[in-house]
Amino acid sequence: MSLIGSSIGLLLLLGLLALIAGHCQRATVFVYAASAAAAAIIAYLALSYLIMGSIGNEIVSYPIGLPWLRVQLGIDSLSAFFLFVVNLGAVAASVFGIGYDKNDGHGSHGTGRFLPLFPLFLAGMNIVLVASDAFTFLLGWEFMSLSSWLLVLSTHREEGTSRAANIYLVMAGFGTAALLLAFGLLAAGNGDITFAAMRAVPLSPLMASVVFGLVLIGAGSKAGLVPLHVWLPLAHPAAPSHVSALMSGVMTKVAIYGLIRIVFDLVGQPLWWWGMIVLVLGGITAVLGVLQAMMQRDLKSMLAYSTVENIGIITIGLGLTLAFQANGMKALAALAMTAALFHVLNHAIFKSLLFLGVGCVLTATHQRDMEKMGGLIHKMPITAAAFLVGCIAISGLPPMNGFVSEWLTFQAILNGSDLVQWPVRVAVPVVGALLALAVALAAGAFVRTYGVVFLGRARSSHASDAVEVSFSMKASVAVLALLCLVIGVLPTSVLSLISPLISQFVGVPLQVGSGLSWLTLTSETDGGGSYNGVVLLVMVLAFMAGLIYTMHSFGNRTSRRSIPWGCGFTDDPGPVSQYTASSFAQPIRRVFGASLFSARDHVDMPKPGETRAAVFRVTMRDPVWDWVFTPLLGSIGALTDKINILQSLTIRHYLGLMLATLVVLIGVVAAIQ
Amino acid sequence: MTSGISYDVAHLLGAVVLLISFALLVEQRVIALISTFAAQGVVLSLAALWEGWSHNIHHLYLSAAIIFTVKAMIIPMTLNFLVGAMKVHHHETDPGLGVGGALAIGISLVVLSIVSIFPIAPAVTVLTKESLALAFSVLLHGMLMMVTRRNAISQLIGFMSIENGLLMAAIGVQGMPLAVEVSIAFTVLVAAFIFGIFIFGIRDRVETLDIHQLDLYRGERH
Amino acid sequence: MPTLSSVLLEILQLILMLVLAPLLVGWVRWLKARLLARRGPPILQPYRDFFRLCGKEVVMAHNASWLYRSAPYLVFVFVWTAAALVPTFTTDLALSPAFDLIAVVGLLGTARFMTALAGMDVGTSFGGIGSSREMLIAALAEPAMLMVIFILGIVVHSTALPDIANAMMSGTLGLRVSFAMALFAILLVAIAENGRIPIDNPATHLELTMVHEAMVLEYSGRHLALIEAAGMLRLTLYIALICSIFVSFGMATPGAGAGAILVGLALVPVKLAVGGAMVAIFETSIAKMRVFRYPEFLAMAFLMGLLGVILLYISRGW
Amino acid sequence: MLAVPLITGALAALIPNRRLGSGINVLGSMGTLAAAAWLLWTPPVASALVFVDDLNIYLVLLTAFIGFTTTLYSTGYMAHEVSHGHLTGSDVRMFHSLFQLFMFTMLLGLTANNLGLMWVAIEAATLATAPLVNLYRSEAAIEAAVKYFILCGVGISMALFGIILVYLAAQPHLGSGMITLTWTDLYSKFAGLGGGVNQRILELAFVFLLIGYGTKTGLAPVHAWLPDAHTEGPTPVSAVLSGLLLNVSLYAILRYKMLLAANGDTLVPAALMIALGLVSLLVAGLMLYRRRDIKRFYAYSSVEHMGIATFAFGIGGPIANFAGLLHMAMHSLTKSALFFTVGHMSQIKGTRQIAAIKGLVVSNPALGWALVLGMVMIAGLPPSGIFVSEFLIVTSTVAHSPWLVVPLLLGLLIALGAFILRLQGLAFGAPTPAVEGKAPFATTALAPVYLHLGLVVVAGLWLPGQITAWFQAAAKLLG
Repeated sequence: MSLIGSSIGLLLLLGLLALIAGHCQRATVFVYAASAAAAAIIAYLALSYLIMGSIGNEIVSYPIGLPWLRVQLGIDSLSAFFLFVVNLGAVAASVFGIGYDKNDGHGSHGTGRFLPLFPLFLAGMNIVLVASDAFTFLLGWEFMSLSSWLLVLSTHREEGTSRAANIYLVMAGFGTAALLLAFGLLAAGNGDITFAAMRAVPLSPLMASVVFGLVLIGAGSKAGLVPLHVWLPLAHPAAPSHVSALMSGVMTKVAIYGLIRIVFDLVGQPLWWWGMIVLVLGGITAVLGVLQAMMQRDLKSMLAYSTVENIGIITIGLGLTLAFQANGMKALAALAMTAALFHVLNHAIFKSLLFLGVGCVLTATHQRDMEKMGGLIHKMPITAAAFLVGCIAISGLPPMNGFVSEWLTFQAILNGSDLVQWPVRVAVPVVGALLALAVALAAGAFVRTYGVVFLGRARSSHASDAVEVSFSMKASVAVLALLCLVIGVLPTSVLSLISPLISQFVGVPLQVGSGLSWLTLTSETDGGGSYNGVVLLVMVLAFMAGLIYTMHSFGNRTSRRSIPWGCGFTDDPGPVSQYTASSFAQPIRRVFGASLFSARDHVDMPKPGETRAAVFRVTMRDPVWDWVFTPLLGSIGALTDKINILQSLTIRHYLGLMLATLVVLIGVVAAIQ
Repeated sequence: MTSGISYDVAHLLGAVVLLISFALLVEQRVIALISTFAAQGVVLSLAALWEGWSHNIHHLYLSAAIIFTVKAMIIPMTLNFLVGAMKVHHHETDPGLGVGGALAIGISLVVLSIVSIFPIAPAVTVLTKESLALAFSVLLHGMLMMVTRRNAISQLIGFMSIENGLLMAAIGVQGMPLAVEVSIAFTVLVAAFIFGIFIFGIRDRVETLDIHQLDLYRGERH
Repeated sequence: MPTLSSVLLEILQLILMLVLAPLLVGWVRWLKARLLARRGPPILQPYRDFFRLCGKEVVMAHNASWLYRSAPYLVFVFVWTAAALVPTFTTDLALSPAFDLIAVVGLLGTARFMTALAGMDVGTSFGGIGSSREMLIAALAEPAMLMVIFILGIVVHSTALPDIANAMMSGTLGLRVSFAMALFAILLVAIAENGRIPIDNPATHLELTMVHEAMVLEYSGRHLALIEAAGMLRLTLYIALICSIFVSFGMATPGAGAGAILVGLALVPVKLAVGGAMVAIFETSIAKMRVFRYPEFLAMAFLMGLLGVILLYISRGW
Repeated sequence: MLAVPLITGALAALIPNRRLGSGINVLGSMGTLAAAAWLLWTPPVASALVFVDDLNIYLVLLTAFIGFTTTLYSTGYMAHEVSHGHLTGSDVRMFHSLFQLFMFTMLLGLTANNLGLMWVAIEAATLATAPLVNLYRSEAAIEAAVKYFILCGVGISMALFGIILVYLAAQPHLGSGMITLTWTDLYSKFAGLGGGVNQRILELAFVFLLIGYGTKTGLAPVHAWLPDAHTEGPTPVSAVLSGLLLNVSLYAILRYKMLLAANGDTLVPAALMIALGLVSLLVAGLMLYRRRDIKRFYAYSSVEHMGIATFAFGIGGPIANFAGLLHMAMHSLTKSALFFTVGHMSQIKGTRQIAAIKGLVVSNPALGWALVLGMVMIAGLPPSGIFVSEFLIVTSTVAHSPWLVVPLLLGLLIALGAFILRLQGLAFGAPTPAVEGKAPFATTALAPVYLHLGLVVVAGLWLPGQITAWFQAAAKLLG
């Protein structure tokens, strides 16, 4: 544990170093490399904790923090699991950062000044995970928000970044405020803000529910739960890509950690309707997130919305866990929580992979607009292959890892009919349907993304002039892609990492099937559902080999190239005739977007004879903005205008105000007396 | 019976100070305001004198002297000088609230001060309570005057009327140390001094004594 | 560990599916033609087409990438693997314990994903249209499919296909309204997933009505052969799946003798033929839908499924 | 300690040479700081007039320290203003002498044992700074100075009335004379009597004292002088007004709160302080959004933070009081640093309009990042001492009365929003053209900034034992 503490300290020191020597190219490389090393050490230690159950002293104390409460860092299986997830992403992002071209399509210079914040951001996230009191937790939490906010601002010269960063930090502050209040209520019994003391305080159901609501707001806003997700699709894309990868892949997981830590660990026995709320929110989040993702033109926004979707999936798992646990169904709670945590790990891996892949694309093309890309599979084969793996994984398709966690989530949902309370029982199939819809739409969204960006023909010179990126960038995406496959094929290996944690929080470990064949993932001991990645991989590889051999031995092996069918055009109609991202999304937009997002297509077609170009435009409105945030901001604005009158009164008015205050206060005091 | 007489006289003087403060509230002509203020100073110094004599507190004589010199003589003279120097017209008025409004609000302030002061202190003598209530009323009237008047000189008089209220309270409470009066006198002197500077400053820049004109320069009005 | 007999039966299943699939499609085509008062192609025509295509040269767009070339193989393999998991004549298949119904849906999903990507690889407008519509249909069908699985999950408490088939065969479950709803839902899903009328017309090559055909428009030679074979396998798979759940009688259970297996084997073509006939009759009696009526079609499937779930809840007491 | 600024002030008034004057100014402040530090090693001696205890010792040190850094800063600032013809040599002379006079009144106000003396010192502070606010003699500056003088003058009269009431309450027990206005005697007597003093008079007195000193503290709705005075005065003056004057008047309120607490249980001071604190926080938070002038923006932020500190003291208890004291110190350091950056910034860019300044981190990195750091600190984000104090305030408020947390957090969030909005506008984006590329006195301008902010960061992570001890003892005294 002290080694983890030292590694975090090293990250902080690196921040200082980078602050001093941020301009120097060598220093940049060194800082990223050292960050990767520090993160790797922490990840290794966390892993060994999960495997061995101990890494020496579990708690270390430092002479900083509040005078009467020195900072204590501690580790348990929950921390360890999330430490592993977070630092896995951190290593990948750091390695990627070594080679990441400064000119990454953001057109910004002076990113070197923002470099110090990278290790600080990593440190902030790690502090949250090992904090064992509310102060340290919130310190790390805010530090994480703050440093990532500045990292977002590293692209401050771009249009929209400023607004994104502003909304981000204010929402983060809002979330922190909710968490602060929650911790305050948890500690209210004796004012002791250590987690150990909070665990010991029994809460009334009402108080526990208030704390639960606050945590849902606090952690949910950080994770990107609808309707508190609005900052996420703005802020995540605005940062440099490896930071986006961290924010989307990893920082949202820290928020999930906060949710689990407080609701499952500190609050105590949940009530069934908490599960219901979380479940329904998760379902809505998943579907809204993926629908928005489907309609984005900006690559990174698309990925950010997809993060919202995946957070929804994780939340569904957590909601089911709460519901099962409230009913004392421990085995099912274990299943649902395993699903959620498995997806935490998976999403961290494939979302990092995808964002880093987009970083490669940005480096190569300097573009974020999908409509300007195409055909990159020819220019950047390794990135394209890794990105394809990521797309399959995030679409929840076998044999990649995304399928495994979604499979587990579905298994948990299918068992939801055993719940006692009828509102949850009805909610479960509906949420299940939402999840199914979300997963299928995600596949559509990633077909669209991959198809438009990597396949087809280049839609602009940016894309046609692209070249493959540097080694460290390729290496990090390739390793992550490999991880996606390995976890998808050997899911049971990950279960052993999760099971100590499940035992700690649910009381029983996940019962991996024993009577069934080797490495099969099962939902229950006595059968239920099953999935075996190894068998699948072996079969697919064997069949592929056989098939290719057969086809090539007995069929015609020749092939030639030609121009494709142009619908009657004899000349090549060119890349503009390709389906675009917008046209791909059009059916979904018509079916779902018209009602949910007021999506409208506007076509301005010139009359025959006119020489101007036709204009096609899509307008969309986010209902969350329309119903929640715009009115809120509007009312604050109106209030501000009203109160602003106070600024420019005359001296006599101010004196009158003083007189009135005096009179009122005297009246109040008289009333009190 | 001395206590009875002493009470009556103190009572009377206090009431007169309050009455004059009413007069200050309703008086509209600037020149007349200065004279009224001087009268208040005179009555106040008399009150201090009486208090000192009846309770045999010697430093109150000194207080009375200071009050008389400063409030009844130096300041009114200075103000008259200012008025002359700045060629303020003798009929220049500063209507404030108007008689009805000033009286209505003034009386309600008196009620407020009595309501707030009287119940608090069963232990304190009636006279102390009463003089405190009167002093508080004078103080509130001073504030009211500052709120309603626009002319720099009437504002200044309102300000000093507040100081008078304070003096009255200090006199009314037994044994308030001399330091207080001296400090008040000191403050008032400096106040007048600074005000004078500002008034000239304002006049140099703004060509008026109307405080209202200054409001044009208050920050960020739009 | 799987027994030897189950391994052998599994191999038999793989071959059976491969052999029966073109036959089923040929039967459906022939029957449809007959219903339209045409003579129609011979039933064995799909086999001939397959071998003919295998012998042809492949013509690819200049722009086609490795993904385009490998997609047909991958699609075929994934569909075939999925087909190997659906019990047809026996529930004692070696691979069945390794994959449940959700995994089967997942495997088909991967195949669809690759097809859709391949459609976008050549860089024409048709591929895009096809991919886009295909993914829309899949997204709409998925919730309905989940409802079916949910109903089965409640009743059988398992998503493993042999478990479901065994439970259905045991007769202890009785007849339930919910099953009818589930059957209806899965039929609509199957129609949508296989690109049959009224969602898609497998026989059309008219640009604006194509879905699946648009994606694979550029394929030729052995690639096209594999893609078409995969399509046939998928249709067979779905009919077999429906049969294994709802008309599961006659299947051999683990430990059953050779006689039971033979009975099961004999019943498979009969079941498929009846299913195919129903497809043909249905398709000739209905017109293709506009794209934007798909949601209504599949929403109906979903609502049926949900209604089934709720009825099931009611019948079991809240 | 008290003599040093007085002598320096006199010297500065006499010496015509500007350079020498500023040198003397710096030296004098350094001397004051040294004398204040010396206090640490000498045991506090209480006399009838002055005394030192755990509560004021840290404020004395803080005052002397910020006074010193401000004089350091003002050397460059004033040189710049003179060289650009904004000010004349005699203005600077007046500045130096009045500045030292102001320091004297501040230190006197902090250490005064006699309530009357404390009052006089605080009143004198107004008198010393009003001409400083008017140093530029623009119409707006005159308006600001007049407003400052009138509002604070009236306010302070209220305080005097309060003092008279306190005397009235104490007089039956301590008798007449100076002793009845000596704080230490009052306190021990009140504590000794244990509720014997008429609490209702004291409560009424507290209303007057709160409004009186609250005016100087800048509590809404009697804060009106503050934004204008901070805006129109020269930046060093804004820095000390915000960093010191507000603290000293809040300190005065605390002294009376202690008296009331010593006398027995009463709800009034707590309720009033909580109410005014919240009103200040919310009003100032909302005010921040419509500000166009950067100094006025910070001025409202001072109102907000004074509101928070007042609120904390209203909540009371060892933790909230501790947090309040910490908050005062942290706010002083941060806010004065921010005023330094702003002065520097407006000299470089030639404007104070928020909308006209952009991209400082690009055009002037050292300044821009100082601004970012300072704004982030003042917004209460870690690793800042203000984060610590706000954390403690919120948690202790939850324990005290959870419903009060809602408006508190709301206010903090509103202010945070405004800060981030403005900070991003100022520090980021494409830089706007500067009047001059690089100010010649960047070192003297930015060294104090980084010094202050460094202290705030350190305090956010680690508080020295001595300071903790002071805070805890003072928090205990505050009840």
